[in-house]
Amino acid sequence: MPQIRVAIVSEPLDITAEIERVTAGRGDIGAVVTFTGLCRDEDGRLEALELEHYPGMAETEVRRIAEQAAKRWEISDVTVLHRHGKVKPGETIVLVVTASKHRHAAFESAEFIMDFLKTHAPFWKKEHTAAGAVAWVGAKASDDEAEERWNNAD
Amino acid sequence: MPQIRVAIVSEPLDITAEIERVTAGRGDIGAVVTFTGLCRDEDGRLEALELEHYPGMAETEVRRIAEQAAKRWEISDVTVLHRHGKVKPGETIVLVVTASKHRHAAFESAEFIMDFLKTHAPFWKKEHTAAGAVAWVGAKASDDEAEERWNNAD
Amino acid sequence: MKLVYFAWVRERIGTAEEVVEPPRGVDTVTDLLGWLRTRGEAYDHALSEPAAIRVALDHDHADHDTPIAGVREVALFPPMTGG
Amino acid sequence: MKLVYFAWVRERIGTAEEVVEPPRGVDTVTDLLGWLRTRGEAYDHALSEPAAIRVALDHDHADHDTPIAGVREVALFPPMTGG
Repeated sequence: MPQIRVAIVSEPLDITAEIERVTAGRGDIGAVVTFTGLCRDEDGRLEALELEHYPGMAETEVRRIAEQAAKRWEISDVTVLHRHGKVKPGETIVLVVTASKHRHAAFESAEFIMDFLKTHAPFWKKEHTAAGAVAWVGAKASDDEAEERWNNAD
Repeated sequence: MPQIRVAIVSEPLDITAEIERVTAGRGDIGAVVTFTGLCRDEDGRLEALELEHYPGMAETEVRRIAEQAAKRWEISDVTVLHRHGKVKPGETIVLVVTASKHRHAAFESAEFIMDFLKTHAPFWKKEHTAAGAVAWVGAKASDDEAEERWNNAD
Repeated sequence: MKLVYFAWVRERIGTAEEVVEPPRGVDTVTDLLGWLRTRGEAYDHALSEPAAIRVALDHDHADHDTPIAGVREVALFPPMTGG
Repeated sequence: MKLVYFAWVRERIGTAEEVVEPPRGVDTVTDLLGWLRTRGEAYDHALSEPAAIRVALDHDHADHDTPIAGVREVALFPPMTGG
């Protein structure tokens, strides 16, 4: 059974600690893939992102996505951490870590998790610009297409 | 122009330092993917891997692969570090870090680099088992197929 | 039945959550959205493009034609932008 | 012309590198492999399955039908297993 760790947190994420937690003392892991999603400054315009989430559902839904990945690929460990609240440019919004004997399982499961997080995890981003403007970020059609790929593949 | 960092080293790799080097003080990176290839213990049988390399060619070839990835995807930074010499179970053999505005570019370029490293980088693994046996690791047909994908795609 | 709203749906309606008793005949999510729009201008504005509204029933994503009988918590929100 | 050998090709031939002057008529990698096999049992054993031997000419991967005229360093090795 794969280890699954999911958390929705308001503090900055520690990628090193997460990788160490996954690999420490294990001799059966050949491949670890990490994905770090960072807050961009949009050419200096952005002051912060505010991440609203659905507290009752966010963790459940993220765990469901991680479990789907664990069923579909031979992975021994999967970690998904997602920030909520205010995030500054350069800070991490989401961290996915997958570990497997085989590199393709680690790569594909991490990409699958990210594609489904974008379209299924109940989070909404609001931009606060340096000029004081505030606006909700719109969903991207490209994210729906990215998710759709996994429904057609194998 | 993307930043490219390539090194063939005999010391353990520091993944944290590499990620920090890529992201520190940058507001234009939205996605960082890391791949860590670890030495497995093969159910406790393995004592160490010995990595032979072709000193004149290894760095050139790894750089060439990184440059191909940088041409094919919109990535702002790519790092490829590869160990040589003796590696113990649990230690890192190879580390790939790609950074981009977009997650799919970061994922695909990292996977491309790993697939080409496996088939093109002049390194050879020798297993030293706990029982004292020594044997060269054979190349896998699945690695050739993994590389072949990229020649057919887009 | 508890209703919870997020992001601009919440802002336009002007509340984060409320408890409602939809009348008879409000069987599906589509029915619920239609009924809510009759409750005032803020609701009508927030839900004026039903296709843009995503729904979760008791923390599970659901289509608009799903029945709502027995559901305790209905969440209405725009397409998600996490990750 | 410098020849360098790696992994089990090196072990079977018994040396890591050497300088050779192939005779006339040795034009391609295939010719070179054939000529090397005539130089003794160790070479013949190491190169007995030419299809299993990979080649780099001056640090560039090359096919067996590539001409070797003007090449300074020829590397012979088994399929790579790095990464």
